[in-house]
Amino acid sequence: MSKSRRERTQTIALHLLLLPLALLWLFPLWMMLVFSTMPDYGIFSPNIELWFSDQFFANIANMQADTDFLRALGVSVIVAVIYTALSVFLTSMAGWALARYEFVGKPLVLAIILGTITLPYFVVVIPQFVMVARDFKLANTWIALIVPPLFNSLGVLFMRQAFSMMPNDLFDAARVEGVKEWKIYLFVAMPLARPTIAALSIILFLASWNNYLWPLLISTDRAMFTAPVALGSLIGLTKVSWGGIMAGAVLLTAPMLVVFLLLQRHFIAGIAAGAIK
Amino acid sequence: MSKSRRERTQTIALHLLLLPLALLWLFPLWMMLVFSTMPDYGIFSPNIELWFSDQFFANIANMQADTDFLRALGVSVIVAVIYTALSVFLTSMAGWALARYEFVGKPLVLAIILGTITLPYFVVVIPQFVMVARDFKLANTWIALIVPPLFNSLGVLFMRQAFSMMPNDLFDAARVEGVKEWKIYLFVAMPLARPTIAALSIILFLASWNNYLWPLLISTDRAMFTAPVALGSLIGLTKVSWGGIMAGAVLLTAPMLVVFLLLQRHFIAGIAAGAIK
Amino acid sequence: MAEVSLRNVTKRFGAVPIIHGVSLDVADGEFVVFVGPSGCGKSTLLRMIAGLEDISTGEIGIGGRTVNDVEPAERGIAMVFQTYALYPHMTVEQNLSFGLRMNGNDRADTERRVRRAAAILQIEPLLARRPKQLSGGQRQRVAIGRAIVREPQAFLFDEPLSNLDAELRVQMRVEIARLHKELGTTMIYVTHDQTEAMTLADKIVVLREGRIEQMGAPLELYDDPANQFVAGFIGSPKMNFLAGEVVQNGPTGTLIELINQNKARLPMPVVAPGLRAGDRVTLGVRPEHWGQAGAGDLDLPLAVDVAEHLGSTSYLYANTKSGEPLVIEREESRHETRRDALVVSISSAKAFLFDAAGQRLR
Amino acid sequence: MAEVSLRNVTKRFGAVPIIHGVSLDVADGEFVVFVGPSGCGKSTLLRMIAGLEDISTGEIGIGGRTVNDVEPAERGIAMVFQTYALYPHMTVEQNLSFGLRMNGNDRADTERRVRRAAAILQIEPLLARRPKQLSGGQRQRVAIGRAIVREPQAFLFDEPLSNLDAELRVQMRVEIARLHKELGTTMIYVTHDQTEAMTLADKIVVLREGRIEQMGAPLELYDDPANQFVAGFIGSPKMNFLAGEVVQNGPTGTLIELINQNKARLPMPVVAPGLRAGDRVTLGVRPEHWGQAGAGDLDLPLAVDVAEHLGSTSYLYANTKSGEPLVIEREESRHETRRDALVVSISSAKAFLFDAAGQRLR
Repeated sequence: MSKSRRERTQTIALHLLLLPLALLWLFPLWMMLVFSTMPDYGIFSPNIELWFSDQFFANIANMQADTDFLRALGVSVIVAVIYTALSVFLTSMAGWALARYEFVGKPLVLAIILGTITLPYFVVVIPQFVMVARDFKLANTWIALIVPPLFNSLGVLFMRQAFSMMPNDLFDAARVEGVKEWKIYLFVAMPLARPTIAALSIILFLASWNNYLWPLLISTDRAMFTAPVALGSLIGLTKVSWGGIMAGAVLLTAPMLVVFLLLQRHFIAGIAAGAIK
Repeated sequence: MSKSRRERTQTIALHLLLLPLALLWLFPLWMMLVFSTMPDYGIFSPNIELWFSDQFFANIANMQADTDFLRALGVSVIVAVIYTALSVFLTSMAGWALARYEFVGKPLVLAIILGTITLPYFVVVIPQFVMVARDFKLANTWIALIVPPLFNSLGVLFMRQAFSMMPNDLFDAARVEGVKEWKIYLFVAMPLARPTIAALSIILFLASWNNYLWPLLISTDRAMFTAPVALGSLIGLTKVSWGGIMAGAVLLTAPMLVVFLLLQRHFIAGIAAGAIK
Repeated sequence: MAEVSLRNVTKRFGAVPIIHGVSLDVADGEFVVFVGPSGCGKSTLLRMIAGLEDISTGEIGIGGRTVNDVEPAERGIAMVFQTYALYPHMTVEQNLSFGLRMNGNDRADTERRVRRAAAILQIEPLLARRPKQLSGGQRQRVAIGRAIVREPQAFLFDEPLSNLDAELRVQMRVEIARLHKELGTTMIYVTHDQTEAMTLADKIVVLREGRIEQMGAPLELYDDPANQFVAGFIGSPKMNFLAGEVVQNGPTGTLIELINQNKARLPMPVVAPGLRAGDRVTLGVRPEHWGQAGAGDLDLPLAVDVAEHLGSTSYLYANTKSGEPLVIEREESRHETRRDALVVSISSAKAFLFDAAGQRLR
Repeated sequence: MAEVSLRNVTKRFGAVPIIHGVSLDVADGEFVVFVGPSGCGKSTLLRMIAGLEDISTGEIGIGGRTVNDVEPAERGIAMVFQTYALYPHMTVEQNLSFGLRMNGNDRADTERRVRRAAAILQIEPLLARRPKQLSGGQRQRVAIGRAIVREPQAFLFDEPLSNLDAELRVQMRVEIARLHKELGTTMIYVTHDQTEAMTLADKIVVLREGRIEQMGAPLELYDDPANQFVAGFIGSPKMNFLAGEVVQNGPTGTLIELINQNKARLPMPVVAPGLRAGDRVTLGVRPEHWGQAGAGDLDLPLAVDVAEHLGSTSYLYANTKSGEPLVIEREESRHETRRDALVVSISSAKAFLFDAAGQRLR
C-alpha cells in the first residue's frame, strides 16, 4: 500500500537522525554497568573497556565493608516512604484549597508557589541548612531528613490541576445530598485523583530516593546516612573505590527501575490525568 | 448566605493547618535574602538576624572581584539559550515519531525513555564525564556544556503526549489536501503544540540555568564557568565569602523569577496542554 | 411532596443582573418546564431553587417554608444534572446509596430505598457496574435513581437529556413522563428543547434574558402565544413570519398589507385600538397552517427551493417572489421538487399578528 | 466530477473482517448517503474511498481510474470531517488556502478559489477570524469551504452535522442540499441519522455490520423496505412490529394470526410459496398508518400510556392488552391522555410482513 510505504520512509529517516543521539545518551548508562563489574583501577585503564568484567560481587562486598550500605538502604527506604505519604497528603490538601476556594491573597499564594519552581535547589539549601541545623538543632534526626523537603510546589500545582479539572457537578451533587466538605474531599475528590496521586507518589518517592545534597548536609552521623550519601562518602576516602561506587549505584537504581517499568502505564496515565482532566 | 459562611469556616481551618508549613518552607528563602545583605560573618553570628543589613552591593563587588561573575552569567545565558532551542527541536521530533508512527521496538524505546527518569543524575554523571572528558577529550568546550544533557526524557514524553492528544482528523485533513508529512509536523503539529513548547522551554531553560553538577565537572577553565559554578568556586577559597555567595544567588535567581511570574499563565496552560489535549 | 414558590427573585453576578425579578408558583405534584435559549437564566434559576447559587433579592419557598438560607441538602429537593454527575469510582449501587451512607442513614432503610429506586427504573441488573460500563441512557437512569433514593419533595432536572442522541432522547423523555405519573412528585425541569417542554410539561415557563415571557399549558402556548418570541420558540419547524403594514384599522378587524408581496392584503380579525394605518406589524403562520391555493383568505405564490420528503410528512423550503424563505409542512405530499412553483393560502383565522414590539395582537 | 465505483471491497483489521465485499456505483453528480447504526462500517468505507484506510481486497475506482494505490491527495476527492478538523491556529482564509499554498499553487488562483468558496457559502465576513471565534454552524461551513477550494471530482462527508444541535442540523441539512444542486458534484455522505439520509440522498445505501442491506431512492426504501432491519431503521418514529404466526397460506394471500392479541387475524395480500402454517412472521405497521377503529382490516384495542401533543402532530405511546408498546402518530389530535382506551385498525394494504429471518414477504 502506498500509505505504509510512505510512512516507512519517514520512519527510517527519523531513526537515522535520532539513533546517534540515543547512543550518545545511553552510552553512559552502559558504561556504568560495565564499571560496576570492574576492579577499581578499571575505570582509569588506558583502553576503553566496553564489556563486563567479573568483579561485581567483589565490589559490592568491598563497599559493604567500607560503608554500612545495607543499613543506609534501610534509612533511604524509611525516609522515602514516610516522605512520600506525608507529602502526598499535604500537597493534595493545599491543591484542594487552591482549586476549590476563593480567598483573599490566593493569587499571591499561587505566584509564590509557582515562583519557587525557578529557584535552584543549591541556592535554597544553604539557608535551609543553617535554619535546621543551627537554629533548630535538628542535624542527624529523622525529622530533619523528612520534613524540610516536604512542601513540593510542583506537587501542589499538579494536585490543584487534577482537582480543578474534575467536573463541578460531582461536588454539587454531593452537596445536594448533604455530604460534608471534608467527606467530599476524602471520598469523592481523592479517589478520583488516584491516577494523579499514583504518578505524584512515584515522582516524590524517586526524588527522596535519589536526593543527595540535603541528606549529605544534614546527616553527619554514619548511622543516619542514606544510600546515596553512603556511596558519596566513599569518594572522600584516600583510595576512591570507583568500582564499589558504580556497583552501589546499580544496586540503588535497579529496584527502582524495575518497579517503575512495571508501573509505567499508571505513571503515564497519571501524568496525563494530573495535568488535565 | 449559609453557603459562603460554611465555606469560610472550611477555609480558615485549612489556613491554620497549612500556614506553619508554608512558613517553615518560605523561611529559608527569606534568610537567603537577609544573608545576601550581610557581611560575610553575619551568617555565623550567634543571634539569628531576621532583617536586612546594607552590604548587598559590597557583597556583589567582592564576588565580581573574586570570580568573573558577569562573564559567567554570559556563559550561562549562551548555554541555556542554545540548549533550550536544540532540546526543544530534538524532543519534539522524537515525540512526534513516538506519537505518530508504529515501528518495531517502539515499546522498548518507550520503556527505556521512561526508565531513565528513575536514574539519579549523580549516578549517570560519572560515566558521562569519563566518556566526554577522557574518551572524546571535550572538557572545557561549549559542546561538552550543551550536548550531553540535551536528550530529555520528560521532554520527549511531554511532546509525545501533546502530539498524540491532537485530533487525528487534523492530520488526515492535511493528508487529503496533499500536504507532505514534514510540512504537517512543521505547520500543523508544531504551532498547535505551542503552549506545550512554551512550558517545556521554560523548564529546559531553568534546568540549564540552574545546572551545577555537570558544568562543575566538565569546566575546569575559569573562562568556561557558568554562573552557578562561579558561585560554587567561592566555597573552595580559603576564606568562604557567604555574603558574596548569597548575593550572587539572588542575582542568579531574581531575573528568572520575574520572567517566570510574568509568564506563569502560559506555563500553567502549557503544562495542562502538554500533558493532555 | 411540596409546592415551590418564587417571589421577585433576582440574581446579579457582580453588577450584571442575570435574573430580573421572577415570580412563579409550582403546585404540588406539578411538572413545570423552564425553557428558553441558552443564556436565558433557566439553569441559574434552577440552581437557585436547589441552593447551589445564592439569590440576590427575593424569596424562594419550598413546601411553604422560606429556604433562602437553608443548605441544599435541607431543602427536600433532589437534582439530576446534565452531565449525570455519577461518581465514576463507585458502582451503581454505591452511587445510589452514597448520600444516605455519608449521612449515617440506617443501613436497612438505605438498602430498601436503593432497591425501590432500582425497581422503579429497572436498573437492578446494573447495580454492580460502574458508570463507565453503562450506556448514556443507563447513566441517565442511574442519575434519576440517585434522586429517587432521597425521597425528595421535589425533583429538579437540569437539561437531563441533552447529552443523549436523538433516538434515546425520545425514549427517556417518555420514561420521565411515565415516572412523573407514577411518583406524582413535583418536578421542575430545565431544557432548551421546546419539544421536551411541549411533551413533558403540565406548565411551561418560557424565559428570555432572565425574564418570564409567558407561562401556561403547552398547547395554550402553542395556540395562543403572548408574543412573537414565544410564537417563534414554541413549535417545530418554527413559525413563519412575514412583515406587514396596517392599511386600515376598524372596530371589527384590521386590514394589513404584506410588504414586498405584490401588495397582497389580508383582513385579520384583530381589534387593536392603538394601531394606526402605516404601523409595522408581523404576520405569523405555522408551517402546517398553509392551505391549498384558494382555500384561505390570501394566496401567496412561492418557488420551492428544497423539498424534504420524510415519508409521512414533507417539508418544503420555499421562497416568496421577493426572496423571503418560508417553511411549509405537508402530510403525504411527495410531488413537489426544487424549482416547482407553488401557491399556498393564508387563512386569517389560523394566522397570528404581532405589533412592532413583538406583542401579540388579538 | 466523476463517478465512484466499489467492486467487492473488503477490509479486515487483523483477522477481523469489517467490510464484507461491498459493491456499489455512484453516478456522476449523484448524492449518495451511507447510513447505518454505529459500527456498521460506513465511516470506514468512506475513509477507504478517501484513501485514509487501506483496502484488503477489491477495487475502488474514481472517474474510471482504479485508485487502490493512489495517495488521498491524488484521488480528486475532498473530505469534510465530523470534527470539522479546522486548523485552530489559522484564520478562516488560511484554513481555506492551506492545502493549495503548501502544494505551491499559483497565488492568484488560490486567491480566486478561496473567494469563490467564501462567496458560495456566504462566509466572506468570517475570513479573518479563527475557528474558535466561530459558531458550530460557521465552522461546518468553513470545513465545507475548504473542500470546495480543492475543486474536487467528488465530496466525501463524514457525519458532518452530528456535532451540531437539532435546530442547526436542520438548517445545515437544507444548505447542503442546496449546495449539491448548485455545484452538481458527486457527493458521498455518511450519517447515522435516517432523517438526514431521507432528506439529502438521491440514493441511500443502508449498511449493517459491513454489508449492504438495501440501496435505493429514499421513498423507495420507505415504501418498500427489503427487510425488517431497513423497515425499522428508515422512518421516525420507528415502524411498529408485532409477532404473528401463519394460519393459512394460499396462492392469493396469507392469513396470519397475531400472537398474544386475543387471536386477532389479518389476511395479508402476500404470496409466499415457502410459508407454512405455524411459521413465525412479523407484522410491521408505521406509526402514521394506524387507522381509526373499523377503518381497516383488523381492530386492535390499546391503552394509552403517554401522550405527547406537539401542536400539529401527536404521538401516542400505547400498549396492547398483552403489554407490547406501540407508537401511533396522529395529526391534529389532542384529546387522548394517559389511561385512555383507544382502538386502532390495521389496513393490510399498508402493513408489511417479514419472515422469521427478517426478510420481507411481498
